[in-house]
Amino acid sequence: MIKARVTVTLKNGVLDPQGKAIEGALSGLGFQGVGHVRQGKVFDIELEGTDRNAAEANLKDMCERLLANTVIENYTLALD
Amino acid sequence: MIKARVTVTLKNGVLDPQGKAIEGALSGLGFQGVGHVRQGKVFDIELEGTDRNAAEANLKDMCERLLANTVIENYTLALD
Amino acid sequence: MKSAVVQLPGLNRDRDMIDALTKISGQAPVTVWQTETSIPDVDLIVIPGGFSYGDYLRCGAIAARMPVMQAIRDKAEKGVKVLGVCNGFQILVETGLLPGALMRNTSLRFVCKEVLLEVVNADTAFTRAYEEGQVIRCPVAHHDGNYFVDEETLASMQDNRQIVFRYAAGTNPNGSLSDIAGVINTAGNVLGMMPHPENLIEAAHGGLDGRGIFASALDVIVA
Amino acid sequence: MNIRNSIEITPELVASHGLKPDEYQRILDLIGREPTFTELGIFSAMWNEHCSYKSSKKWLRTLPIKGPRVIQGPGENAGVVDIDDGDCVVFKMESHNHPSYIEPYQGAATGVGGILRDVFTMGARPIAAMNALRFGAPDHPKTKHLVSGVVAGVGGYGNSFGVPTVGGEVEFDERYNGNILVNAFAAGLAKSDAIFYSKAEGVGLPVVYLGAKTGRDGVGGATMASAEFDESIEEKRPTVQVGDPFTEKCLLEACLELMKTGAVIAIQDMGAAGLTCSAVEMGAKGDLGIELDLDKVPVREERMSAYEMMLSESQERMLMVLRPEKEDEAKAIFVKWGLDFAIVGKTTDDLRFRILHQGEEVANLPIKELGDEAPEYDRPWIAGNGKSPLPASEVAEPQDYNVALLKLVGSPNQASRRWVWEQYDTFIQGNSLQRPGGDAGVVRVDGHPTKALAFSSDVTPRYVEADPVEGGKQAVAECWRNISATGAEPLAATDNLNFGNPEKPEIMGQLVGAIQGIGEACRALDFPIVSGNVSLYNETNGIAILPTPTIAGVGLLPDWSKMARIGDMRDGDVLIMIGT
Ligand SMILES: Nc1ncnc2c1ncn2[C@@H]1O[C@H](COP(=O)(O)OP(=O)(O)O)[C@@H](O)[C@H]1O
Repeated sequence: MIKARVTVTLKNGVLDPQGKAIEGALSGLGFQGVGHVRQGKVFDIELEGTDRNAAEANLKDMCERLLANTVIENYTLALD
Repeated sequence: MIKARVTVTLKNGVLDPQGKAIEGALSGLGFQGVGHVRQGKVFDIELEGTDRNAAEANLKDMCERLLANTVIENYTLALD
Repeated sequence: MKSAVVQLPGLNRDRDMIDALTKISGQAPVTVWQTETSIPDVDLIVIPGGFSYGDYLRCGAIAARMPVMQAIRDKAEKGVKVLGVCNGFQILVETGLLPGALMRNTSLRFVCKEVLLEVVNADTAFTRAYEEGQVIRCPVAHHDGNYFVDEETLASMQDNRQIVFRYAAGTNPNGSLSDIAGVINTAGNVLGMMPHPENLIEAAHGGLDGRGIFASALDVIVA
Repeated sequence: MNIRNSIEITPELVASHGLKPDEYQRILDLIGREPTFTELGIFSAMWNEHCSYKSSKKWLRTLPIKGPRVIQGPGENAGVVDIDDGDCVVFKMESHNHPSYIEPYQGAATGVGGILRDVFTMGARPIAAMNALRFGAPDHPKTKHLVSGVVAGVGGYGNSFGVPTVGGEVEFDERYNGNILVNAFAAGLAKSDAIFYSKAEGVGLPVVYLGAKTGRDGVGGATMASAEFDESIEEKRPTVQVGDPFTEKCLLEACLELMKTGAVIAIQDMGAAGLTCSAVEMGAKGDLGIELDLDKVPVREERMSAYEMMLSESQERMLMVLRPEKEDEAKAIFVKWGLDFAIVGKTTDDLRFRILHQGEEVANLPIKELGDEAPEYDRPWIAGNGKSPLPASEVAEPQDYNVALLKLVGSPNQASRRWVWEQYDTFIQGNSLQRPGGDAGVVRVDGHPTKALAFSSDVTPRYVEADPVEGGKQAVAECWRNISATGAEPLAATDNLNFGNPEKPEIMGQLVGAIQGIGEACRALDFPIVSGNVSLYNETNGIAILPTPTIAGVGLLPDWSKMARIGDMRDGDVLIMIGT
């Protein structure tokens, strides 16, 4: 079995209301020197099989078709 | 400036409705051999200064106090 | 009896709640803004529903860390009644005043409909107007009402009769563990619930089933 | 990316701004020189179909817009109708079709956000929303994704903002495969003597920027909304606008608080081509010039050019002319709600629209002409060769009526829409007397013991295609009937005219015919049109959508205890059919 982590983040320039709210909350809690915060998602996925190339191609396909909204998001893959 | 990535994931044993839904959706799209999927969050945070130890302590504090709900979530830190 | 309604940016059922409290007790609640660090002397503090701070990060997470919540915690420790509805419940859970966590609905969708609630414990300051086992109607409207708690805590909550409302008759709208819709703290003065009793308190709402909660908490005789 | 103002103006650049050669010539004649790059962007925003209504204006003028209850007809952010006792209802409908096709969740969400802003800019607190949605065939590969995204987006924004969604439509037809329709309606309640308008008054007064910061969101969006799609749209993806309902809710509360202080002379929301359209409109309506200093504009991104700032469609922003002595009080309200408040310019007496950026004047244009001199077309049109009626003799009798009935009620266009409206908050505000599922949504007028308002949105596009005039009439009549079926008196309506490419005479014929039919029906029923929106060029690869002139109407129930509703029927009740 292959374990993979897909990380999906917002493209530059796309408004991130969540990140903005967290910046505000962190400074409200007294944390100093916090610059931009951007929020994204991770998916930890288990895949049957051992062929890492196939897994990677498969994961890419999953990202394009479901996991990432490529209009506004980028994604990266990491295999265990 | 230090760039950090905080990753927050659900603890084992906590039901993950989003992960479950994604499993279903992936198999609905015809992807085979997909086992468990768990969804989490990432936060990309910019911090002023250069002291990595201080930054790490600071980030840990942010996680405990805001970014993670330690009732159901774990977190990990990675500094650039 | 006097009441207070907490107003945080992004809450949006504060006006509904103020209206309900006014209509039921005949007295308008005082309002408390996010930055206030002390709360006037009241018998009941209500945190209404909505999307405080956008519910970004996690529902209620940012609200739970605002100064006003410390003031509420102090009051709660002194025995003042605190009611959190919907986002208010999520906030109470995030502050740790109530156990558990409220996660995304299993449908992953916002759900707005009327459900049935079983009054599991009618022996609380918020449910005295009802009978034990009574089933009442109540609207729900939320995206994250899927209550979760670990088994050990659940067992002790059961022992302490902390589960106050359950979704009845197969109406669980969100996948909540054990059909839990509302829970109370061990001291019995802090109640959190996902459904919106404030939207079912007058003829125009098509029913009065929600009145009992406010009537109990405000010591008003229910009509 | 950093777009300079000194970019050379080539015919290609002009064309890519959606301006035809004769339109560009008109610009040259008007200003007597070549425009700067920023100026070209400003013209393209002001003169595109979406902002200028250049293909439809001639026909829209024929609609009935007056009535004893009409306080404000088309031409403002929303229409205003008197509902007695010093109360009025403020409402409008607006499309977000193209953005929703590209990014369904955010497109639909920002559509809802935009219409809510239109309503509260006028001083009204939103009390009801509707959404009229049209998607492609249920089995088309894109439909599922589009439906779930759009419905989640409508709900995501409206639920968080806190307005009950009380009605709408959802329909499927393959003709929407490449162009879905997302029409959002909102209504709000205000006092008739406390309505706010966009017309600036007074020279040398501060122009204030309110709300969220400006980013590069949707730069060029308004131009896109007026262009036909082709296959390459997926590549051209502009920066998508992301909605922030939390900021909008804060903006609502801050604006209503601000309006009570008497600080507001004029206010306008920033919608399509935000800063440009809002500033020009405020100045031109008030016969004043406007000078903006872009260095004062709160920005979210670095190194934004004047062009980008003037065309940005970042959401949750407003522009206001302020009574200077109220500055501190006004600012305190916005600070309290965590919003930006920045004086970014002033009104002038020279009727010029002047933009300063980093010490340079990047635009200097005649403000009235930007709006008034926009091209207007009398496009050629032909009355459609509508479909002939289908004689009953040509339709085979069903073999089994039970099977036929089940098939009918189970078909995608007839089945229950509960799965949609259960994702919308329909209880919030505690005034919903009839939630979706009946003929019209009914909402109690807050603070009044007996009054309520009814809302319905309707159109049957295949009728409009078969006969645009009759189809237009039918849409109005259905809306009227749905409202009156609750016992309400229909007061006024708003329309959202969704059509294909008006440069094609047969499409233009549909538009002309539908407007004619709507006008006739509205005159006959004393049901004036007080606001509206036109969405043209809904075509992909030459295939146009079904002509879809959505009509949304508002009615008044003096006493809601006498309201009628569907349901509540008992065994043995008598069913009566009335009408023809
Ligand atoms: N997108 C939607 N949002 C909210 N309510 C909707 C939506 N679509 C349909 N509805 C509601 O579902 C019911 C049935 O819709 P429809 O078939 O269009 O009604 P009718 O033909 O009777 O006007 C109506 O009450 C309508 O308001």
